[in-house]
Amino acid sequence: MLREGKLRIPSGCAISGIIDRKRNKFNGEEIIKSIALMHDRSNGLGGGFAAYGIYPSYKDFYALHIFYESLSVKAQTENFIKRHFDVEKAESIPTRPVLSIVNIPLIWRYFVRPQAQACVSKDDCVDESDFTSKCVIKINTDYEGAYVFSSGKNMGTFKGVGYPEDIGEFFMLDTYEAHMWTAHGRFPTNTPGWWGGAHPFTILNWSVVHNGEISSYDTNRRFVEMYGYKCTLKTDTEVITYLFDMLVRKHKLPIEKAIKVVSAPFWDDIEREKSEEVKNELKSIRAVYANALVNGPFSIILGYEKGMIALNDRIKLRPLVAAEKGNRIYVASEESAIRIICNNPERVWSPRGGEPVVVLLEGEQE
Amino acid sequence: MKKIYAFESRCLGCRLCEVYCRTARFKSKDVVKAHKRKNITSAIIVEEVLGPNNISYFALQCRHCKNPKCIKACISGAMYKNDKGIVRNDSEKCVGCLSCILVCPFGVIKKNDDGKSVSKCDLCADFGEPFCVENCPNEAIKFLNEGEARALK
Amino acid sequence: MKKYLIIGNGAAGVNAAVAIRANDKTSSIKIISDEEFNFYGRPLISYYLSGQVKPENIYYRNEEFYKSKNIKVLLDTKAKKIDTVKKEVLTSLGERISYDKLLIATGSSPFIPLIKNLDFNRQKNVFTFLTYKDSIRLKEKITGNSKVVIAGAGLVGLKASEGLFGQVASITVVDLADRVMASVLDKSEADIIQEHIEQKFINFKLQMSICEVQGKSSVSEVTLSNGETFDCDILVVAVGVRPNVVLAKEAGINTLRGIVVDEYMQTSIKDVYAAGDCVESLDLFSSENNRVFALWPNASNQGEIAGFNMTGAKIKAPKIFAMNSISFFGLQLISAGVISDSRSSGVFVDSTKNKLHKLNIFNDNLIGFVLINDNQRAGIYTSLINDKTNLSALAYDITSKDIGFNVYSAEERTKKIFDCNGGY
Amino acid sequence: MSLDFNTPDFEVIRNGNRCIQCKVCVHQCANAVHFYDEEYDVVCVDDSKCVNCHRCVTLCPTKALVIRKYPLEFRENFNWHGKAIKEIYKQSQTGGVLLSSMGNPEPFPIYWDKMLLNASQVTNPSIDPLREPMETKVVIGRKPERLKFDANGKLLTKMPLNIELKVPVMFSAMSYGSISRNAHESLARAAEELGIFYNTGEGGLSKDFYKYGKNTIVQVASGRFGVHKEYLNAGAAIEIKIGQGAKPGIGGHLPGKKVGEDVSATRMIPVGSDAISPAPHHDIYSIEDLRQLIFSLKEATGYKKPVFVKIAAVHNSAAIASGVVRAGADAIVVDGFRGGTGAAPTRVRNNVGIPIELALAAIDQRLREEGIRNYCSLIVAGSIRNSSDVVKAIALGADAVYIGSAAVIALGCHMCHSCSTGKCNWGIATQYPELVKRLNPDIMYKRLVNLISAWNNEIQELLGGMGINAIESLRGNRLMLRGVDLNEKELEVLGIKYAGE
Repeated sequence: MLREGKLRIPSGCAISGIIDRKRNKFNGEEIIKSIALMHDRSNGLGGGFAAYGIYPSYKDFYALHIFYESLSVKAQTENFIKRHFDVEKAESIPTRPVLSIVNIPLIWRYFVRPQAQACVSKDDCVDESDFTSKCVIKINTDYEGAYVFSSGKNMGTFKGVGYPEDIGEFFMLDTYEAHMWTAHGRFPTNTPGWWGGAHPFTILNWSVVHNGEISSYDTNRRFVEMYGYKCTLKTDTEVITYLFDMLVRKHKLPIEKAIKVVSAPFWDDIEREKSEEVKNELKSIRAVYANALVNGPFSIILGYEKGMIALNDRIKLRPLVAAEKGNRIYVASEESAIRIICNNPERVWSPRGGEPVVVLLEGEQE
Repeated sequence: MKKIYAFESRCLGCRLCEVYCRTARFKSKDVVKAHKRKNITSAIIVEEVLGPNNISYFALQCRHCKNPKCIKACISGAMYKNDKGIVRNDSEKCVGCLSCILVCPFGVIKKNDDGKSVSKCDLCADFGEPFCVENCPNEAIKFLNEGEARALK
Repeated sequence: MKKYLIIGNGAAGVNAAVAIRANDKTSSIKIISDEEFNFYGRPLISYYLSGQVKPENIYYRNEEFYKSKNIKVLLDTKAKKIDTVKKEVLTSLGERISYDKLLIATGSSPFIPLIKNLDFNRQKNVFTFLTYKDSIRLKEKITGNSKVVIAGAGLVGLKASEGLFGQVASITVVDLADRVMASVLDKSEADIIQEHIEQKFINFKLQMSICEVQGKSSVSEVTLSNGETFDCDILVVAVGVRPNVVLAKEAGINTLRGIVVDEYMQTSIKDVYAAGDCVESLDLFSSENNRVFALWPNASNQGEIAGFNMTGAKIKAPKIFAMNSISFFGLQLISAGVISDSRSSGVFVDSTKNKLHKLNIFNDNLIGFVLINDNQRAGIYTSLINDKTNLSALAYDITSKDIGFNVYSAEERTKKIFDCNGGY
Repeated sequence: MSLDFNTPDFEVIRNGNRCIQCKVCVHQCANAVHFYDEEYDVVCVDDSKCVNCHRCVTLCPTKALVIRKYPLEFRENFNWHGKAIKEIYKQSQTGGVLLSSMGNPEPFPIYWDKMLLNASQVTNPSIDPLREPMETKVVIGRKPERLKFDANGKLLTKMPLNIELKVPVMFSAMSYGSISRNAHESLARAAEELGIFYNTGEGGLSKDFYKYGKNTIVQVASGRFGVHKEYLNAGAAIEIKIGQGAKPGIGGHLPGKKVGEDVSATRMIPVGSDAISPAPHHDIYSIEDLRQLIFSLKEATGYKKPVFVKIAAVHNSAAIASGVVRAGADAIVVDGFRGGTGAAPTRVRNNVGIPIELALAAIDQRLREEGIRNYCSLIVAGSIRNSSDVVKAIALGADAVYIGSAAVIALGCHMCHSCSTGKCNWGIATQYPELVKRLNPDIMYKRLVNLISAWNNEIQELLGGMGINAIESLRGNRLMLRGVDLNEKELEVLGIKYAGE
């Protein structure tokens, strides 16, 4: 059977996310408990987590998490990395054995910084982040058997084939302290399960966990691919991540405008808009970014350095619940997955289709 | 009161209205039967108007006058106006004297071939909307009240 | 509440009653009739005679019609005297009927010429032909052996001959004129009619009159002005009609040949109106001379106008011109206006056997036409006469082709279609 | 003379049992196929004049008429078939170029029919357009590379003028002259009611139709007929016609008999003169000349009108399209080889150009590879026959489509391919007043509205089935397509997978 990247695989899922707005850190136990409750929403073919704030000592380095299928490809890849980056630290990611987790690849992480001269000479890259993302895409495209599954700063993704709670146990997430966690339990319909294909999907600091199957996939894919991205996984999560990266990082759209792009208001609602300025803005967004509208059922939790965004498709075809208690905001596919880790939340609500839940960390601005 | 109005700019002169008028007068409303079995007089007349470079056409039928001359002239009481304002001819009473034809200013009453009665448009009052209007291929005749017709003219 | 009284139950009287009721829903309306029948289509009596019209179909409107309009009809009642001061009418039954408004619509009576030995009271086989009763009596009298003589080749005489055709042994029509329907037709048209009727073995004795009849209780022989004598079982006298003016005249109302009325159909005495065959009407073609027209449409129109005006309206009666539509044994004659060649600037005749199309044009107006077996759309000609339409303003020369509504310009057509008042 | 006899193409069969001799067929046939024989008092037929337009069949109140192929056969020969032989007869008699109307009828592959659409099952829900919003509006015109906002989130980018279509279907260029005034009026009124656009074609625009300007695209073609400043400003957009799918490489030809007074005034040419537009624009001999024309037109209209450039689908369309985008066009229109026409040389119509499906796929892909696809809209034309063709075109990468033949069929056209005779019995491709009258705009604009409304409903259903509720999410969404009966190369050009893959 073909794996992710060779064909497009639709899948259903469970998602969960926790953020502490005051950047208080907590380990991975709660997020594992939350995603484990929604066990039935995944089928053991993929689970994963994104954790923000876990590498404070290396916060100025890109943390590349890489799966290798062989030592030889590891050597080739490391050669590439060394040619383009200064490597501060390279290590195997610590794991503990879990009975259900099998066919484990080599899992390494590198704390790196782009080489200054490489950054300007390569492919008209404008900055270091652009350079890094291009290199990640290059490895994932050209180095068969190597897959960079996390590339942000002071954050990391942990994922693999298995139920998410087992993956959490495997990666010893109880030993990591983060101010924001997101998690994903996967229910792909036709994949043998490949570690790289598990979610979250990340590029640089963006991480996306997603429940849904977007019907605009190829439109979105071909659109982002015009801007230098290469969708190697052919998954929704990948293309959504690239869309946000492109809109916010490359096109410098404020995050709420980017949300209007992917979950655009209906034309009828735009016509009803009273302010001509707002109307013009929304029309412009729909006209220019028509192909970045994400269509079909989805609920996503988007993590980035400034915080967390949870978002539904325009007509809310997938579940998404949010809750608030103290400094923390919780979002999950099911309310029970929040209540299991949060007694008596101050507020619980179900965000409307297309209306994002944006949680910024203290001190961050749009 | 709704009447039939003709729109010359739309009339093709195809004379289907005449065909359907005859058919309307035949019980089964079957075009072939109406024309093959019985000689029925159409109560609609398509006229030609010769322009300098072209021919145009209009269809004409009883205008159901407010104060119909035909009723005044009728010697037998066959011609009458019903409670809806439709001028009708009772062929049972009609003797075919043609006094109505003598006075009709539109010339839209016709002698039947039997010589004993006349045909005129009764707006297909017995079975619904006028058949000619329903079957005009170009909407050149319409069943309208006067206000609607004036607005369109 | 007013009291309306109408003398005469013919076209003028009944149309007047209907018009009054249209404008006045409550007042009483009475019609006095010296006939014993409800309002019937007088011209239908020849159709009754022939059997083409059954007795139940001779009535113009059904009983329900009078009931729904609350019009009271006193049949078999003759108005004997009008007292225009007391505003009442004395009837043959001795009843005095008062009125606020009175209409005299007494019509006309047959004219009986002077014929030696002719005595309607004594001789049981002589008839006039004007009423339903005449027709019923005649129909009872005839047998398959009857030899019928009809005095008069006018419209009534010819229709009588048609009505009798096939039911009697022979029919002979006698007239003083050189042609049939001399008051309506020129010789050429009359000849077509005559020839057609002669095909039915009806004999014409023209330019002759009946001078004498033989027989005491019944006529057995007639003698013509040329001395010719022949058997006669039935004699029908149909040489013309005279307006019934005596009643009006005796009441002090101005009369000449007919009752004189103003343009609103009012007589010389206030609140007394007259309409129909008994009045003199304005002639469309002669501003000086008024004429008595014995025409059904004219009686209907005048009755209606009189009726409206009796309720207080002020409608002017239009000027009248002659018009006739009549058929003889399937030959259809339609004519209107002035048809005599003597008064026209152009006569256009298109004649083939049994078919004739004649237009009489004077000073760019159509003033008359005769159509024989060529009747379609005659009403448009009638309209041209009535409206005194300038022929040069029309879309084409009306003598050049068949008339149609397309003779009018598009604007004129639209106007007519939206107006379509009908009217007088 | 007798040697010149051409065997009829069609045979008109009158069912004597049904014919009531009403002569409607006689009144309706402008080709005088039906005629009334006074001597015998009977309606007769001259087969040789019949073009099979079905006017008589349609109007016959007793359905007494049938038209079928004339049964006369040539000896069977797949190479020298009847049509090939007849064409030779005709050319050897007349010495003329063969002329044809409407689109290429030859049996080339129709790729629309070899592509199938996807639908949602289980893993994501289909969307019911009766219960949920379903958007088919598209925005046509140039787009900036990206939107810029200031620090307060205020939009800084000024959008170039775009036009909005409620349905991604427009009526393609058909000039006043080639089609009748009533046909034009029907198209204009329908476009207005539908919130879409119709195209004037190259014949200028009668002032009476300026009132439909906000739904009008005015065309500028090589003949420049009826082109003036007022005209350019009368519409909502301007289209430069470089080529037409039915006749790539040659100009238009309006026969003089179609140039009556009104057409003459609109086109600014003498009455009765042939209107022959040159093969190229004589001010465009290369791509940089095109840029100059685009910007002259923009100057003339104060940069208030998007400028489209229409090209025929030819072998090198992808590269040409790239050049057109770079020359500054706000939309490219590509017209495939099956596109219709009022008149084209038969050889050109049947043998020049390429299928629109392949051209579209290639152009969309090429523009994406160059990163310029989003700058400009892509409109395709050339025999879009139904809503699924529309959906497939959009999935291949089009923003919108133009329909010409489908629109005239809605107006009553029965595809008799005789437009060039000027005697269209349906009042479409004619200027004879008595024939023009047969097309009642009051009736026909409604039919166009019906057609597009029906298509819109179908498009919505197909979108909903695919789990999409905005048509822009279908644009270029080639995963929604699968091929059948296609070879590897065709799949590659179309950029789609085979069914089952």
